[in-house]
Amino acid sequence: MKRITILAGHYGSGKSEIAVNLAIEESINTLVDIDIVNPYFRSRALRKLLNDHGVQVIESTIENSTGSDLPFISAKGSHPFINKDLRAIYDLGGTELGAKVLMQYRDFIQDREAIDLLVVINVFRPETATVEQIIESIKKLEDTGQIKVTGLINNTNLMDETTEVMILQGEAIIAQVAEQLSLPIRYTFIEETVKTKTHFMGENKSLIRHVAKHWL
Amino acid sequence: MKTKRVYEPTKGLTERALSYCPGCTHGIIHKLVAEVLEEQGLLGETIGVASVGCSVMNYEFFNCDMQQAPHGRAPAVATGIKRVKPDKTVFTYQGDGDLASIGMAEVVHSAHRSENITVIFVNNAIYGMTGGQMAPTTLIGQKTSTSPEGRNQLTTGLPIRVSEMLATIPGATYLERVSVHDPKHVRLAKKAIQKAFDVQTKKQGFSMIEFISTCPVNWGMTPTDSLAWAVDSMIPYYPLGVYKDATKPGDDDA
Amino acid sequence: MGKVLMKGNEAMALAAIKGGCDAFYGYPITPQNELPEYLSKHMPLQGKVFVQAESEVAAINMVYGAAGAGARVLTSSSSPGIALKQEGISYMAGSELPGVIINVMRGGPGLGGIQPSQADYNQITRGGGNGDYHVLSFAPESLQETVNIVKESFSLADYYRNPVMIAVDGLIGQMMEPVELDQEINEKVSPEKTWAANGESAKRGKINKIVSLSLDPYELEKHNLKLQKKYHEMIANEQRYESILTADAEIIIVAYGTMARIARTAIKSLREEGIKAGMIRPISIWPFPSRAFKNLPTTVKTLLAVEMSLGQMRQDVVLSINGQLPVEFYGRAGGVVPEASEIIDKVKSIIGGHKNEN
Amino acid sequence: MRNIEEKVIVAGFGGQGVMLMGQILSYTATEEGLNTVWIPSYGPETRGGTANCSVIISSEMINSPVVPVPNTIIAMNKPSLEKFEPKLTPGGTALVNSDLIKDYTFRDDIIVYSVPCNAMALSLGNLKVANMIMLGAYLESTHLFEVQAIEKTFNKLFVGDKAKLITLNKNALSAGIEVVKKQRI
Repeated sequence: MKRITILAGHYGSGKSEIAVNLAIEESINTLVDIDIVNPYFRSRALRKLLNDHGVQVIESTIENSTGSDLPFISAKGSHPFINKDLRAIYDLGGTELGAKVLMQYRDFIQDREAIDLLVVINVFRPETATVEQIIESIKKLEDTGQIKVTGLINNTNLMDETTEVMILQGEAIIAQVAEQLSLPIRYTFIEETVKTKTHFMGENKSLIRHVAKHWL
Repeated sequence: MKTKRVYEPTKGLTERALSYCPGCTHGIIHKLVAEVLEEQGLLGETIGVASVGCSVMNYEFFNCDMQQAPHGRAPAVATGIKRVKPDKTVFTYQGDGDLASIGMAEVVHSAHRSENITVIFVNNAIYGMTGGQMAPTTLIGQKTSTSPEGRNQLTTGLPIRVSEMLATIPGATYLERVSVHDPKHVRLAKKAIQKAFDVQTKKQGFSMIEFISTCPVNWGMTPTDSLAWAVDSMIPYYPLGVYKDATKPGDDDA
Repeated sequence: MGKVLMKGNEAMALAAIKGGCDAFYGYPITPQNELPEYLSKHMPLQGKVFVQAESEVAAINMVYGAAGAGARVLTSSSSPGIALKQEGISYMAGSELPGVIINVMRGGPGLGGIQPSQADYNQITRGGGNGDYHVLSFAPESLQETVNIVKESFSLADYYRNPVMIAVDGLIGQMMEPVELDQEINEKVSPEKTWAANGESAKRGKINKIVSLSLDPYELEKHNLKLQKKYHEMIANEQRYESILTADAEIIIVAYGTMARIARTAIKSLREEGIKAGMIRPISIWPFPSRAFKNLPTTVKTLLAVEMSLGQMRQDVVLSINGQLPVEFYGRAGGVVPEASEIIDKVKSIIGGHKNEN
Repeated sequence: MRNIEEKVIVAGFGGQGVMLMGQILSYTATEEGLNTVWIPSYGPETRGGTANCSVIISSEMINSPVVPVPNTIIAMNKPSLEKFEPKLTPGGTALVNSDLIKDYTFRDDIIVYSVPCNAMALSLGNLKVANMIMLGAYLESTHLFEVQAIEKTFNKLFVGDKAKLITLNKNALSAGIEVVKKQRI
């Protein structure tokens, strides 16, 4: 995993869950929450869990305001771009609008090689159901954020109704996107309730729902 | 070695850290308003009215009595306060969504009644708090989360120039548009605030200072780029200057 | 001052002045216009504040502002205008500000009509604004009772730090009746408003803030529980009602405001015919006087809710009697005022029905 | 104390002073220590259309303020008579403005006094006092109050610039009383 991973994707694609899963599993020390699009289902609520795993959370500057839906961005959000000791995951807001937030950091981003921008895709989200839709949303994202996408994540799921066949359905579509844009599928996340021995494209990871446990 | 104190923070602000995003000019404007209140000796007898928007929590920041108003209603709340406390200083602090959209009626009628209050109006051409939607002040072609293809005047009209509009109202006493994009303009902005509170102290009626402000996060720009955009794109459409001055110069004892 | 003949709206206005009202903010709407008209003349004469706002929305927010600054404040309106004021009322309840709101009810929904109605019952007692809050509400039946309650309401609002609503129908607003304005009333003594954001922070040595925003859900829940405690105190102390001829009653009519007066006429006729009718007359509608329905005599076979609305208050009667007795209903809507004969006919049809059952 | 239970409806065009007639009755009742309620019709009706008010005067506490069945009606024009005559209690009294109500077949179970109050008012020099002539006629037909009681109310009501109207109104009152006296004979 690169030093900095930025997770993008449509809202409801599962970015925040994946951000938390990766942060815990991959010895990440900083999670930057800059989701101003849908601040309700964000990882901030999980601050304690993350802190227990040695992950510091950079979020709103309003102290002690859990449940706040004020989308302020912390000045600390730029630190991982500057401080090379930090291994960070950025949780962007949904759609291309989330990437707009990255623009304010443009002057701080020097080492592009250290940054992955991964797009999380769930083909059961109606706005990212087809190859064409996904490609268009990636182009918009790159345009708005002025940054190149470097990989894809297959997170196709219907929560606890997910089956192995569904994940393969998602893989078929996302693989076409990957081929057309010459991008790798970096991870496939498998809902923890799905029992399967199949190896899907990219690194396979079991998805433990931390965010949903708090919210749904 | 002896040290000499050359600067200290204004007493007009509390110790609370401001909640604004990096590069946002709310911080500068807060400081200017607070400094003027302190310098004019008004702090201990001022009631501020917070609005809804990014500055919704400014009752935590201003070091004076504060009341939090429903969305757009700050000038009405201020009217209510001022009428029963005519000798106190009353100001509202509102953004462009709050003042120029949902609260347009209240600001127009407060000016119309020449309500003796001061309105601090912060115009950054976008809804910041709710995530960058189009505001009535959003420029033509400006992309926002609800004008993804850029604001189109055919479907959404032209941006509203509030200072110019209020200048047509006889009751408005002092209206000035300022900017805080560089030190020189910050100094000029402070003078405007001084004038506005001065108008109120002399019971001369309604005063409003409009600030050209920025929103790096929702504009999708670095703080420096956003200041440049304010200068290059906003100020040409929203020219700086005094739009109304119905006070009589020299007649200080009035 | 002895008895004077006054129009309801004027009498309420004068009563507000006598109740210590410092400021009025309002917006014209029929059938309450005589109230602001009276105050526009008399408030300035007393060195007090009168402002005609640009809308009901602005008016209630002026009330919110002035109440926050520690003043005794009044606004008045009629049903559609009260609907517009709900946001501000919710803010007042949330930030615990006193204030008096007079609602001279007319027919609805929507723009409705301008004739007398009681169809705001749910809006008033269930709260039209957002959040868990209540407005202390009284629905007097005569001008004398109205005047006394308006005077008292300012001290009640201050005591509970909560909005108080006086709900009368258009008829009470428009009618003239002799009233005695200086009758003795029980005023609650409330502590000094040390919480007010009145621009005296220098003198006070601390900052006051009037705020209903609370982003921490646990803090906000705590605040809500504190409010609930206050509402329970109101439920314990402010249930007001009158029981009329209930001791031997076979049927008890439940009616408030003008409707109760009409029911009195009906009861008089029914009694002359040997039918034992009585009445429970709620004076407070929030809290609803559930206490009045405890330990009713065993002679009572039926309750009959009578309203100038279509069963809104009946729900509270049903809740109060908790299945112990059937609750019949008679009502007219849209501004139609029922005549006593209609109530008499309804009572006879119910009593007849019982006899058939027996 | 007298046992009084009077329910009267006063109706006419807007501008004929019907509201004032009712109010004077209520003011006088208040001064006499009686219970009273005055209710106007309000809203669009009062703006140029028909206007009416109902007055209850009672020695008992007044319950229902609504007057579905009046003892007396005062009709200043034909539409008002058509509207309220059917509601009048049997044996009740109708006072009608005969200048504006012609060719009308009255119920045979009521007492009718025809008062040419418009013409009479003009002969007194002011059409506006037609209502006070009617009020005089009402007083004579019901004997509810002494004339002096009504005149006391005039003195309270007509103050300042309006004080000069007192004599005219008193004259109108007397004229109305005379008309009914004559019809009684």
